[in-house]
Amino acid sequence: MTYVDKPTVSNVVKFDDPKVKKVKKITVMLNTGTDIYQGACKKRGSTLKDEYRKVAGVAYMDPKDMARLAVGNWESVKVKSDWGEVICYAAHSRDAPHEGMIFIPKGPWANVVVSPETYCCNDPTYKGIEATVEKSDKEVLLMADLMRSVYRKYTKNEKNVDELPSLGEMPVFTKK
Amino acid sequence: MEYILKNGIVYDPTNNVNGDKKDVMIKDGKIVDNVSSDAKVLDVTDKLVMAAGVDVHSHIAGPKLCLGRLYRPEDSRAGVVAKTDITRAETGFSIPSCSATGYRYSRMGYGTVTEAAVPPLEAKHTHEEIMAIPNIDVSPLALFGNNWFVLQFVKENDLEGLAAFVSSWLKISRCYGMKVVNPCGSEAWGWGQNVHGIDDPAPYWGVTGGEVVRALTKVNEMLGLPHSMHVHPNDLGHPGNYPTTIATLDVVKDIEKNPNVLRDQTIHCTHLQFHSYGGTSWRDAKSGAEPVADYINKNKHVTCDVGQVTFDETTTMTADAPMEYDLYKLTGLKWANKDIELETASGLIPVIYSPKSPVSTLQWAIGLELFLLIKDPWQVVLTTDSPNAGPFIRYPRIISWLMSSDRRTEMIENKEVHNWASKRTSLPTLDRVYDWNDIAITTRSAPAKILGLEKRGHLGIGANADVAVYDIEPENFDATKASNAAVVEDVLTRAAYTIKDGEVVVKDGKIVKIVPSRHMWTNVTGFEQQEKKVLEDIMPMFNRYYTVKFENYKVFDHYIDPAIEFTIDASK
Amino acid sequence: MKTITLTLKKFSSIALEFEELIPDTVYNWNKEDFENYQVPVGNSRFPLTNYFDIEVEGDAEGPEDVKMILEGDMGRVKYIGYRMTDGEIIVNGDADLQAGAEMIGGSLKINGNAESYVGREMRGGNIEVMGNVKEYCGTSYIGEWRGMSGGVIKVHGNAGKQLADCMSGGEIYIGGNCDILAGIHMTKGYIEIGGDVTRWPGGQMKNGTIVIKGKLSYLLEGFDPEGVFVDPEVDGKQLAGKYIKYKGDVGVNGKGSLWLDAEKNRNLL
Amino acid sequence: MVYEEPVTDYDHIVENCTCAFCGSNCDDLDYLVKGNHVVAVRHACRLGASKIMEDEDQRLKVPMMRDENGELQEVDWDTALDAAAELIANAVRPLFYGWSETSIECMKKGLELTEYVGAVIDNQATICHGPTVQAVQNVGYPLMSLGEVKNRADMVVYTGSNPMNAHPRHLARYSVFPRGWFRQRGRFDRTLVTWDPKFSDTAKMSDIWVPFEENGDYAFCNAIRAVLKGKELKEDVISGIPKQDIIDLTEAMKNVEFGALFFGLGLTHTLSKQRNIDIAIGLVQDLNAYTKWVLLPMRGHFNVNGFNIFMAYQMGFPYGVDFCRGYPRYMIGETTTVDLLNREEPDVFMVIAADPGAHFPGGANMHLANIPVIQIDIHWGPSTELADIVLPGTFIGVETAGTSYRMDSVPIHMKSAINPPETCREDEWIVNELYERVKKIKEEAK
Repeated sequence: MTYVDKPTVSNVVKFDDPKVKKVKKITVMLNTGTDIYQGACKKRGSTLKDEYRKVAGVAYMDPKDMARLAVGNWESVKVKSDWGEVICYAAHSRDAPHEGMIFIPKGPWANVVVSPETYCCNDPTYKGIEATVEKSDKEVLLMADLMRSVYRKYTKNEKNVDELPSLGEMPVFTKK
Repeated sequence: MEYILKNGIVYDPTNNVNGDKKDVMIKDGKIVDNVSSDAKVLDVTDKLVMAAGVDVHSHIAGPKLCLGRLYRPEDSRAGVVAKTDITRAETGFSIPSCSATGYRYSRMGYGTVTEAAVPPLEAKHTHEEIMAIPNIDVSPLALFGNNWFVLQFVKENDLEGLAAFVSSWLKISRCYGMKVVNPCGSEAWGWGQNVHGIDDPAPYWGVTGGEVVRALTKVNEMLGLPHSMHVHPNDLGHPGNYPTTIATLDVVKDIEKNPNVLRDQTIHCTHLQFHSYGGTSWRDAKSGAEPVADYINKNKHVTCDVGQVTFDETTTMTADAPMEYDLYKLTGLKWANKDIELETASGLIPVIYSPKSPVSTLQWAIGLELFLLIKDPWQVVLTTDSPNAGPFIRYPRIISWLMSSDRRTEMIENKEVHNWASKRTSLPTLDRVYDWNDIAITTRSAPAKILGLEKRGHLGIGANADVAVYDIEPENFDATKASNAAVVEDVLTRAAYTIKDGEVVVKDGKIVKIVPSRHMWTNVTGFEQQEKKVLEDIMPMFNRYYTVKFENYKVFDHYIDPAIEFTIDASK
Repeated sequence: MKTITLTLKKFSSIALEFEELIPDTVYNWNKEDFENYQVPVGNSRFPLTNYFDIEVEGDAEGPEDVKMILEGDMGRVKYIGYRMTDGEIIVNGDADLQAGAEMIGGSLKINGNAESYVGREMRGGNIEVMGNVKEYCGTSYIGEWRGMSGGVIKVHGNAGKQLADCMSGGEIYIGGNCDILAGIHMTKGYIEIGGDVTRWPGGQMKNGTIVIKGKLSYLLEGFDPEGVFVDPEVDGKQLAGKYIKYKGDVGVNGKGSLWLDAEKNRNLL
Repeated sequence: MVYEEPVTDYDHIVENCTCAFCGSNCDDLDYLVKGNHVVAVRHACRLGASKIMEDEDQRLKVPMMRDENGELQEVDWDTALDAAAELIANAVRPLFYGWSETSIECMKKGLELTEYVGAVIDNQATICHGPTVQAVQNVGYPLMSLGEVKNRADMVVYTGSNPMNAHPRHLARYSVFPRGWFRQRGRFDRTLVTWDPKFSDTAKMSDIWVPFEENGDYAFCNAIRAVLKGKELKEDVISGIPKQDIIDLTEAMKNVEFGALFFGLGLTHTLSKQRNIDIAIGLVQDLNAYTKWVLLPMRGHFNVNGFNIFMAYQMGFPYGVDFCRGYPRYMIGETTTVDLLNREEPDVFMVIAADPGAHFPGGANMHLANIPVIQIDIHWGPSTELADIVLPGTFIGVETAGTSYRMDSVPIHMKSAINPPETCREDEWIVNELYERVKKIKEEAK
């Protein structure tokens, strides 16, 4: 049972606004945290599915920033920080305006770009991270593929993990 | 398992045994007068033998203890002990972890402890902690003094309804008896206020503390609960509060005791030391122990425990939340507070009782005055209101003070304590000392009787085989000597044997066996019709204003395993 | 004089705990004692010789005669100098968490960087760190409102966040820069920061002194200016130059003093 | 979204079940059960309903272990448990993380195992409200049960928290909308305030929105405290808020009858972390000199607070407790999970009822790729992709009964409504089984 294909987002990005200057890359402050779509999908246990990448592998952006990058809803962007880079969907933020700020719901995609530094306070730095966003033509990975690509726990010897066949949207294991 | 404790010097005041050399025999967890030849002999020749200790008032399990542990890691760190093959790790000084609580009471020779404040909404939490405490049986008291239903019944003067409510709420919370804390004051704290004295009504309800205490005491006797009304009066810790204390005790004077109960009193006033202050402010504060002791000496319907200050860094915690905020304003130390919907409030703050401080010393001296001025030891029980005036592990030290007026004089004269002890109290003039028999009364026999526990606090035939043996020879030892005070403290801190229900749990001051603590609760029968009606009446209010469902409110059986049920027939 | 030299030969990613190896306990140990010693690592103990080459020279009557030299990367050796009362420890490399924690006397010198909790709850003695320290240098234990109460910590590099939380005595000198909330909840003692400070020094401080010789980026509202002083004497120390003095944190009725170099912080004049 | 017809095809209803999602622990849920499946849930929010009506496709149903190619293979329980016990028994720095979505009864067994082997035990507080706990330990904790807010509060403040997304029924059931004894008109009797840099879904429905700037929390609270002490503010704008707005807000907060401050990860995760809470607590303590104020952290998982309570009463410390030396040790940044992973210390990692794969920074998770990971959970999730041994547990509050503690520390017995899948085992049983097997290995080695 599944509830949403993807979160409902408004679609008022004005690409032709003459005041908006087009750029290739913007610098933003990245925040992460929970939102209701991510929470519902994660706790239902649908993390392998397409739905999860649509609710957690998404950067909610200010529409002006999207216009500057010429990126529309559900197009791919590359988010990069000191800690790594990840391909996410771009989507119009419900909480806009907040130019210069993006929000990625907590999940494996956000984890790639947040900082593990706790400053001796046990809690890593999930908010207020400097990052850049640029348009990308790569596809957002499904959860299992992302985990394989990032951590390479069982593919240490593979040369090009990203070329392996997708692990798909269902559990992969050998039955007895 | 059978045991025979051979040739001990036995103090058993309930049965008028006063330092006689005799054997104590144990079979199937009970004291018996005869054992078979298979009985294991424990040679305790000339050693001090008493029933296991009974604590009438302590804070050992439940939400505010846990809040204390949660927010005082520096206190937890102060009592860290590594695990052994038998025991689990211990932590905590003033608020020990659950296992440490059980071990430490057990090592002192205690077998029964009253947890003095249970908010029914969080009673499951209290019982969970009791499950985690080993080696002592626990009698929890539920809080009623600021409960909205109680205030409503009192307002409507519906004693019948109130009795049915109490009876069903004891079943729901699985508690042993009733406790009242700063009646109407903790409700006023819901608005950041307090009440002053017993005639100051709670905001909105228009009911006074005096009315609440009177109504609940009547109900207590109507139902014939084993323990009496257990009250923490209004105005705790305020200079000049002793008239409120006396007024609280006097407001129930004419209420007749239920004839079926073991106890003599109708009201037990807890941590009396905190309620016996004269003066008008901390500037001119002085002891109010004399008038209070005088009242108790003249009135047999009253018992008390002291709440003796021990000069430690401890944690105060009480359902008297406004008092804790006052204390926060005085000291500025970290303040915690926990208000419970429709039921009560509570507050916590770390406190340092220093012998250099005039106020701490005054409190210390007032406590000792009460011990020494109240003539009948059956009316006054040793407590520290643990951890409020000091941690319970200090009981042996208090005993050493009670047994030696020389030691007390030494402390005052050597300036170990502030001179308020002599300037503001009568302590230096009191040369009374407790003997071992008095100690047995104030730490075992009296608390057991006050709680209405027939089978505890004594060594008569049929009593629970809860026994403590201490490595001291009363006949060859002078406890009145100041220089022996440290020995008394040391020896009583580590029992030679603690026996719980016929099993040796402590030997030579070390835990040798872990047994689960039992949850003691009172089941009132013969009141079912009234209870059913009351529940129907209050259910709309319950459903609307609580935030949990009634079905999920009660304490289920598996939270009180193992339990001791005290069945009371209220129709008698 | 006894010189004990421990030279790291195998790095363990699971930290070694060194609180038993302080001058107070080892002053009468000979080489064999060290070779027989098992050092706590995780939930086990392993021979010290697995990790160190050991040299012992000379004799000592007490801890005051001991000089311990730890050679190599001590980045996974915790509790160096923990609760030591006397003697000397020199770390020729980085030190891990809790170096000099609860130290009572003696001296600890780290010729490298140190992790968090350097000199936690220190009561006396001297700690000198040639490199940087991370968070919570000279702090209290969590929940404890009485922090470092004596001794001197000197850091030549930078300090991390929340330097000297709840400090209640002693002196701390930071040569480099310092991150947020230095001296938070401080009640007594002296902190001197040679470099720049990011934000909010002295948050909720009740008393004590903080001197900042570099640029402060963000001052809290809880600090009231009390004037500009030239070559002021602060806690018995003569400062050179012009300083702006603040009192705070008023949010907690604090009477602490915060001194900012006037030249570097002209925007506040 | 399409309209769905109400479910009418069910066998029976189980009433007053407790939601196993967030820290609100709503205990008024009715499960509609048909053939040992919950086919519909009444009263739950979207989050609660979605968890209870779980995704069967990804349910972990059988024990699994990685083979030499790194592929998961189904094994029998004995094989999986023995292998896991072997790993734990031989570990030098084992770390047992999670616990916030299981019962207190299971934690009891977990703690016994931890103490026995000398491991570190920690829960999700370490990445969410750990800083709150630290702040509480520094300055105090004036809190209340949620009914106090419902019955008395006339001002409710949410900061760094977006309950409309994370605790959807919080406003409706406890704080803002319900009619309370002294607030009979419900929402109309209360002022709802949100302090948040974002115009969040909660801010959108508030009477007052205070959009202080990102990382401005500490200075903002500091300014309010200074105003309370009668100080004139120097700057015209503090943390992005005009001076006069701060003065007006302070005045309003002083003049309510009962105020409640709820705060979330927006405070714990920004620049000054625990100090944001520290000063917010100080502010609430100050306000009590004028009127009644209380506060409460918005806890995330239904038993995340339960673990902290459980550890506090069992061992005196709330989370991140290290038993490697035989006694409990609690040292922030030293005995806490993410720090240990960053330092690459743990050599065996057991995760139970938690999902570090989804919630830890990649930099910390990277170490999980180097060491054996044992997972006990009910769903296949990101952590399964890093797990070497997978042990399928049961669903507390739906399939297995157990105790939990609400965000305000009210204990709730969560009942079970249906039977767990036959091939799964209760968490408590699994952990106890590991304990027994580890004990056997260790005793034999002696």
